[in-house]
Amino acid sequence: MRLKHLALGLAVVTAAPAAAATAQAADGLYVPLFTYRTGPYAGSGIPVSNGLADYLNMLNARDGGIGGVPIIVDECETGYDTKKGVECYDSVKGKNPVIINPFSTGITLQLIPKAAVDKVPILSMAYGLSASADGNLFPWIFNPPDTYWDGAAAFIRHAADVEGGFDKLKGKTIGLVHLDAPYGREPIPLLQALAKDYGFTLKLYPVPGAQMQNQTALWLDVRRDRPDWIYLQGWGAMNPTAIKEAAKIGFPMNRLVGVWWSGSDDDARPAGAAAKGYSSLDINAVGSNFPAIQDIIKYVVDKGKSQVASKDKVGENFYDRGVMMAVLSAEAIRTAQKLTGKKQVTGEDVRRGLESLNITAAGWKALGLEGFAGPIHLSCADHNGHDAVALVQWDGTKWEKQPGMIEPIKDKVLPLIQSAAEDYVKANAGWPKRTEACDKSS
Amino acid sequence: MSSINPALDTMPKLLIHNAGVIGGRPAIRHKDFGIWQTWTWSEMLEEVRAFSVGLDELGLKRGDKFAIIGGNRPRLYWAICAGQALGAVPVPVYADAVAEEMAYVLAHAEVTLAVVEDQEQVDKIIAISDRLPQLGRVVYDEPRGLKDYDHARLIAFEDVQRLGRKKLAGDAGCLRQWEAAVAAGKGGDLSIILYTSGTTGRPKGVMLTYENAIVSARNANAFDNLGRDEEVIAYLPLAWIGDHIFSYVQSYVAGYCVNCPETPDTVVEDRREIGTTYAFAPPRVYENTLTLTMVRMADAGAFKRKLFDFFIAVARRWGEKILNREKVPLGARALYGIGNLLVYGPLKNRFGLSRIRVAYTAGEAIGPEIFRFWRAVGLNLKQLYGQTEASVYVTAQPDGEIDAETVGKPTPEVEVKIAENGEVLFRSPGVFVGYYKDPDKTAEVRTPDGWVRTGDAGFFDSKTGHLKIIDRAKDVGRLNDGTLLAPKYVENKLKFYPNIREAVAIGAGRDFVCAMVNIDLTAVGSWAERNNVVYSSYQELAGHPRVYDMIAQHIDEVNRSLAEEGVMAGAQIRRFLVLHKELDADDGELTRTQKIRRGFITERYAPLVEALYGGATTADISTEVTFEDGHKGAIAARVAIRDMKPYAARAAKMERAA
Amino acid sequence: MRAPSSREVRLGEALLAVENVSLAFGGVRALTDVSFDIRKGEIRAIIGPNGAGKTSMLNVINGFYPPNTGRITFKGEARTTMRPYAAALGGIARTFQNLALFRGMTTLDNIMAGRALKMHRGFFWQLIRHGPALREEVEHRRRVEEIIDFLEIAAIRKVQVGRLPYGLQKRVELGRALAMEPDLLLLDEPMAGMNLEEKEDMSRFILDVNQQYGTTIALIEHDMGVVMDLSDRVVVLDYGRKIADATPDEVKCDKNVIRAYLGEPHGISA
Amino acid sequence: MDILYKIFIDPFVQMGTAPDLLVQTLWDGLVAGVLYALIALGFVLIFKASGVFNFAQGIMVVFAALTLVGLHEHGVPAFVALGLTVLVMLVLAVGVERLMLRPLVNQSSIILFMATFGLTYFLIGAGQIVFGGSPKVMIASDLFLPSGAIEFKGLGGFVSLQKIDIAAVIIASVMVGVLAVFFQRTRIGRALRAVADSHQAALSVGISLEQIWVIVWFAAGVVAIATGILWGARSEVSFALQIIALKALPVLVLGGLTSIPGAIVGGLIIGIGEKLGEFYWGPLLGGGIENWLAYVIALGVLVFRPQGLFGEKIIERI
Amino acid sequence: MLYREVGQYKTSYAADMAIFPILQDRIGLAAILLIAFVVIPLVGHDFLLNTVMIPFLIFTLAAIGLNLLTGYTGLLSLGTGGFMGVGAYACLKLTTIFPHVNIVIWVLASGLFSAAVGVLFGLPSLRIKGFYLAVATLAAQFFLEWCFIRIPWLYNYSVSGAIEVPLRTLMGIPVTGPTATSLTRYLIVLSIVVVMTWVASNLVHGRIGRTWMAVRDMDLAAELVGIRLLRAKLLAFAVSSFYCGVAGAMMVFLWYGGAEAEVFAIDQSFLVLFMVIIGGLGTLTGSFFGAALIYILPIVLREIPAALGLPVHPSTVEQLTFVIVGVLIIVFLALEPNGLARLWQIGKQKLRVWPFPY
Repeated sequence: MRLKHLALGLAVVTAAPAAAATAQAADGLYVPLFTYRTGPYAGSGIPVSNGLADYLNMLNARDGGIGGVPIIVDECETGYDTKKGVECYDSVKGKNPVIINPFSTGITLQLIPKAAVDKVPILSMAYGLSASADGNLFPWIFNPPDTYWDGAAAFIRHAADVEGGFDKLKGKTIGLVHLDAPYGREPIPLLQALAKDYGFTLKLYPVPGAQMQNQTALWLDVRRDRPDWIYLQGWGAMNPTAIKEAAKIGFPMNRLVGVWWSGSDDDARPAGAAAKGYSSLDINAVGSNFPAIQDIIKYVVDKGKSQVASKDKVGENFYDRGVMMAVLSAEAIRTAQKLTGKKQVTGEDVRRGLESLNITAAGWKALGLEGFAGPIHLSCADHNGHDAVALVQWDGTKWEKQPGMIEPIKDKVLPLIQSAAEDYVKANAGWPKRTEACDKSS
Repeated sequence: MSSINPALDTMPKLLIHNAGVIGGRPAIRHKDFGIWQTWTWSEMLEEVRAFSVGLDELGLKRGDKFAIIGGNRPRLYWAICAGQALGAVPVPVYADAVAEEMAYVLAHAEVTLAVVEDQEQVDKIIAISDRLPQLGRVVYDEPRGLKDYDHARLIAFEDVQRLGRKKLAGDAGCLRQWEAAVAAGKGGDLSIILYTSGTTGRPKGVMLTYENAIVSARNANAFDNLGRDEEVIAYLPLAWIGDHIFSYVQSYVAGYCVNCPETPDTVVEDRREIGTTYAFAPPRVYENTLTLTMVRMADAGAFKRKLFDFFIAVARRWGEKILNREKVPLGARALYGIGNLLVYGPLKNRFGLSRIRVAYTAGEAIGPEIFRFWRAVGLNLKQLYGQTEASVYVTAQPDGEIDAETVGKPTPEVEVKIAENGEVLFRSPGVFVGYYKDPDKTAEVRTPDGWVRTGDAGFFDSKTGHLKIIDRAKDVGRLNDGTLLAPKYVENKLKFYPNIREAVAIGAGRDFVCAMVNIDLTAVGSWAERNNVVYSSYQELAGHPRVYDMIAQHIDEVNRSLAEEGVMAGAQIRRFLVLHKELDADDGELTRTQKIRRGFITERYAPLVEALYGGATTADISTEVTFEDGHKGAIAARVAIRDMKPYAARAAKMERAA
Repeated sequence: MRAPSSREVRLGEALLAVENVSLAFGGVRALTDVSFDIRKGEIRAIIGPNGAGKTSMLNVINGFYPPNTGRITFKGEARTTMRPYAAALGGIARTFQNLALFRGMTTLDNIMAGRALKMHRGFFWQLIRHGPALREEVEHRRRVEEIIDFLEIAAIRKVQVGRLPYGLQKRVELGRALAMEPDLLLLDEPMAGMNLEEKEDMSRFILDVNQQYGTTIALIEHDMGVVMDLSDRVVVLDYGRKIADATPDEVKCDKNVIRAYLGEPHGISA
Repeated sequence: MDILYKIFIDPFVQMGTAPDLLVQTLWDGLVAGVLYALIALGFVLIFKASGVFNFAQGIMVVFAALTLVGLHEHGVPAFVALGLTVLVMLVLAVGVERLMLRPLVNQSSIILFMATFGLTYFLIGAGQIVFGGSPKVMIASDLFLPSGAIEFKGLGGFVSLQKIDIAAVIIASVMVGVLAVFFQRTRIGRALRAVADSHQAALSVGISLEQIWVIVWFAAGVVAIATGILWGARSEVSFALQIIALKALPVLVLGGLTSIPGAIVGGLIIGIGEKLGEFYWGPLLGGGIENWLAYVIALGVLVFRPQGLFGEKIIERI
Repeated sequence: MLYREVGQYKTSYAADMAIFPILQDRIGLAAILLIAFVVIPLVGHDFLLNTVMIPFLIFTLAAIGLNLLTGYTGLLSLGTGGFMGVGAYACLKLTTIFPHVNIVIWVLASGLFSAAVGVLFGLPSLRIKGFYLAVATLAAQFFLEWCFIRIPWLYNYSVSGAIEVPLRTLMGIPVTGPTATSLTRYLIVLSIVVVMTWVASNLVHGRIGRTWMAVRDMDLAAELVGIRLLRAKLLAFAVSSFYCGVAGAMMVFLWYGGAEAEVFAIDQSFLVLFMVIIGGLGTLTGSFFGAALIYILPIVLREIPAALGLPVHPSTVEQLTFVIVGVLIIVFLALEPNGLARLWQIGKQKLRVWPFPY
């Protein structure tokens, strides 16, 4: 009896991925998307997931895919749970994915060692392991356009700009309110280094996952310490709570700056007018006023093929973030097709495509996304770009882009990345040496 | 006649022989303290010898009689052999015998020593000890609760063995002496006295010689190819000839292993654990097991029941043919194979019958339905006909010649003939020496030329050449109009219904036949539960109108079948009643082997019999009963009587031999 | 049907002495200045109307409650407090009025658990359950089987005790106590809720235990007939005070005792 | 010595030198405590009457809040939505009684505990299917809940009392009061208390066990609505809110599983204790200790009173 | 039906007390082991091995660990996740400090550390019982979780704050790290789980198991027969935590290949508790069933729409999975509160008494 059940279960488990595998054996670019619309972090996950999937579906509907080859969009729900992410990875890896968007730092960390073995390029756009920006040591991992360290550095530059120069930072107190998880603690080493260099005091305010919506005591600490600036590296429900609490203790909102993942519309909206002045770093433009996004509405949303709750959610900051992820994925594939001359590219091809990825301002315009983001240019050595970031500010109802772009402090960030990458490799004895050739174009 | 090797003509000699030849093989097992404690033949020899020498020390002498009282325990079997080694004669007594009965047997046999199981038996002996002047020491197996008893007379089994061992260890000549005592035993010596509880009168002590027992056992072993690999379970009373031959003599002759159950209640589980290969049981056991099967299946789910019914039908159609190695279509064979996997195999497994090579039923007629059922599911069930006076075997069914209604052919070295009055007579090497201290009775039963009257009426079936028993010879009577009546024949037909436990048919010297019926509490109780019949006691259930309806239906069917048999057509049952109490051996209504004592019953229930023939529709009765603890009481009841319609006799002519 | 030689009273020296023990729960006095002794080899009954403090007395003896005053001498060693574990170690076993069996375990395991104190094979042998650990198990299993045989519970050896009828559970509990091979066996109403036949069986077991193993027994029982039949000496408690201490026959005629029982629905019926 | 100073002296120095912060901490602790107590109250009601340790209380909070906001989003006026939410909780209570408690009647407490996990899973899945996973903004102003803060200057700084917090304290106190009156003074309440002692007793009051279960689950549902509104207004309405319910566990055991006053006192002790601990001692350990501090406080109390502060003493009868 | 018990008799207590006294059970066990060790490696692809079998086995081990504590000793613990974490971090530290020692040894040794931590947090169990104890163990859970995040030494100061599993080989074959094949890892996990299950069954069938069950069923009576409650309870905590620790170490080293502290969060504790209860308290087979149902069932459910080609969005599938699992839990509890193992036992009993219903 037991055997029978076991066999039945096995049959389903073994047959299911196999069936799916045969289904996509036909021509197509298999692009699995690890998205999440459930779980405690669904609030941040939903818009990004929607943008990501909708853009690729739009390409299929409008262009018949990329270079004429349809994209097989396969969403796998992770619930922001590492366990399920790994499960997703195992279930898709047999189907020759050309690129994987893990959409979770935790899952990315799991996949980093596996990517090289399974020959699947990982695109962790503006999240994941900062050190993986080093293409020599992490040939399969890409995290453009900025690492968290770039973000933190950009924030410091912004603070310095407002204060009137880096020398004015001396003696100031800068706080980091962060989720007490690897993601949240990511900027700490850089901020510590900068604190030493610029002479400001760094105060850390960790928010444990279970306390996301219960931050009162922490903000009392903030009130006692009276930091001059606060950098917010939060996620999900932590963000709106933090912004509300900041408002409660009367913290000046324009001194509160969030990383780009703390800039969801849903983060600021609950605080409403009280959040006015809160700003967030950004790597993409906000709004739906782009031809490509209008195409999404036309080809996908209006056709009812999207998961968005309503049309006005299209163009929200995080929706556009998802679109940007999709653009980078799609363009990497397109570049790979150009490089190899093949239509049906493989993961290895797309890895080369990513290393040769070059989206200029004109390139963005050609994509129907003029001014959507800064130019993206990756190389064998640099899988990130460390590009300038934008700043958006909440005006009480929506995000307003601030003029100008902020350059991260590259001379501080790059050496740190270098040494972190080396540490990683040292800690992981037997880390494979890069054997992948470098394309000329990159 | 038979020749017997003088070196192996007694059981003690066989024991010594076996210990030498197959000393390492298991001889006896006993489930005790949770596991199967095993003794090999050489270990058993040591135990028996120690006890035997101990008995010698206690003064047991050649020719002395000693009692064995208790259940199926290795030590009691050993005691039999130990005494026989000294030339003493064991007298096994039914363990459930009440003190009164026991007093008679022990006094009659003039036992000088008793080996008993436990405190219960010791208490009985103490209670009757004033009537047993010859009785000396009482050896007990189970010391439990006996600590404060007067040990001047009592002695523990292991203490006797200790005595023996001490003696054997201390005195080198003792062993030789003991062996000499064994060697002194002769095949013609008296080996045992078995008291049979006849249907009437006092028990009679049947004297058997070693030769009687050994030749019977040897022939029986040869008849069914029994060897040293058999496993049997000893669960029938020690004092019954069947158990004596089967669990003792045949084991010694063949060298097979005897297994003693943990308690009488766990026989089925114990049998399942052991996986007996050779079984011997009265029809009642097969009948109860089948009833249990049907009752349990009635509670099973619809699918299981359907499955069961289907495959049992298959088995009924093909099973016996397959068992008899007849030609069977391949499809049927395959279907039977599936059935064996799904139903017959598990069924036999549940009752521990999977490994049975040969199973016998004897003692009484078995219902053809029951008999065929077990054969159909692949159990090689056979019938035999035997008597204590014959050292069991008179006739038996050889493999492949099985018939539900006959008891087989004479076994090797047995001659059978039918007397003028229909009585069956036999002559064989197993024929007993005589009744102890009762030459008159002996002469009555055994003719000078060695024929023994069985007291049973029967005839040889002309088709098969098998013997068919119809009733006790003296019970075969006639109605007033001269119609032949074999009450047992009628009773057996009734008893084949699972709902009927016992039946008493009367009518000799009367105008017509009436029946008194005992319902089977298990079967009818289960039926009652399924049919929402509420009852609080046996008596209430027995008197329930719906139970009467059911029994009436059974009787109607019996009547129809009797009508078809021509000769018996006149014996159809006209009136019946359902007895308010179970017939019980403690009340003397049944024999210890659970046979009904018809005469006693008709006397005891005279008011009911009167009512049956007087035309009344109810009758009052008050009967005295004996409770388990021995005290007596009375049960009074009003019993209903029903009339039955007889069928017209069919012209079918039954062949009647002799 | 017992042998004519009736059980002789074999009174040895005192095994346990209770001296001036008092016990109170938050102002309610359960025992007041109670003294008596239990001699080696005897069956000692503790009787009294409901609420007389009988169970409290047993609880004091085996360490569940420390007495407020007074002391208890067991095997010549005086003490005022003791953990139940220490009592077990000292050789006191116990059964309970409302059963305290390990309901999820089989009869066998329950009785085996009674041998906890006698089994010593270490943790690492237990991990592999071979060699010494298994030998130890087997050895104790043999002892336990003797008890199972003694109490005639072979047929329920492998049945979970929670599924057994009450009478059998009581027997298993006795078995567990016997497995400890105690010097002193405390029985709290061993026959409560039993029918006549079960009571007779249990009485027989108690006598046999006392006789065969020489175990000293202290028992609380409501059924006076049983008490009179079984016990050598009787202590009578009433409202936590000792009102009599004598042989069964003497107690039966004691005025104080009769008075104490008058209010009770069940008088003395011996 | 430095570390000892930091542990034993410095925090108290701080309290003295910045009394405004102390008062603010105490106030915030009080508010948190009251809200914890409210969740704990939901647990206690159910535990007391049906012996069920209701792990689903947390998700019920989310579910209630989501229903309220979700209905409002579909254009239902705020107070009508509130009424409908109450109705939904009643339906939920009846459903739980019919479909979960009845089949599980007489099961051991751990089984019932597990069943409430099943309920939690069910509500998580069903809630997301119906309302989607996106966080929502609590319709505080539509329910006439105040926003903004009252600030008191003085004490060397200022103390800021959020109006929503004041409202929370008032509403929670009123609810606790109403529930207390309900259970002390009404027939149903007496029956409920009787149930805690013996089910037979409850029947003699003339209320069936099933009815009582529905009542307590419904009451817990109403408590969940209040908690959902108040906590939702403090941050947002999302599934992450159920994590808050874990906070009620130490409150619960600290107060004693069956005691309504226990839940209140426990809530206050945990609320104030953890805020003080986090604020004054947390930085010594790098912060974020609030999460386990509550449990350690509870554990500390339990070691001395295994039945909690107000729990009935566990008497071991033999 | 499949059982033919005739002729299976025991002549020694050792045989009678064997863990599988029935021949057919031994055959079944051998068949299962054969499938696990031979058939699955032959037919299994990465998804089956890595996503189904390895986690299933690891969760089974954790469930066995918790079952020893909750099912056998009756102490409800919600700290499983934390104890698993201790094992994982201990293993990381051990293999970092002594990189040349065989990793399998460290995986097992790391259990000792969680055992020690388990004993520490088990101390209150002498006084605290039932749900009170469960909540008390939550203190361990949250405190440990906090330690994993807050003590950088534990994760070797790695930048990500996560455990990064280094490459370790066994006889030249990579066992941990990215190059270890799922087959190698599966076989190691399987071997460890099989051996530890055997050990657990030895424990529970012997003196210690009886001691635990006695404490569970009635602790006062247990003390009366001479069982030292604190010692028994602490031993249960130690052994249970040992199992959880090894499971945790395996989870990170042989399954994930890297993990954040979040992996050992309270959810993990609940998940394992689920497995224990749905599987059946106080049975080892139950732990296997529980892990299978709670872990594998959602995977199967998630795969069903895709396998049938139903156009259901993955997030909806996930939500439906929650609903279905939730309902199934309640249904299972109502059907058989004693868990799947009980159903299995009933089924087995049915087969033994076949064709009879009893």
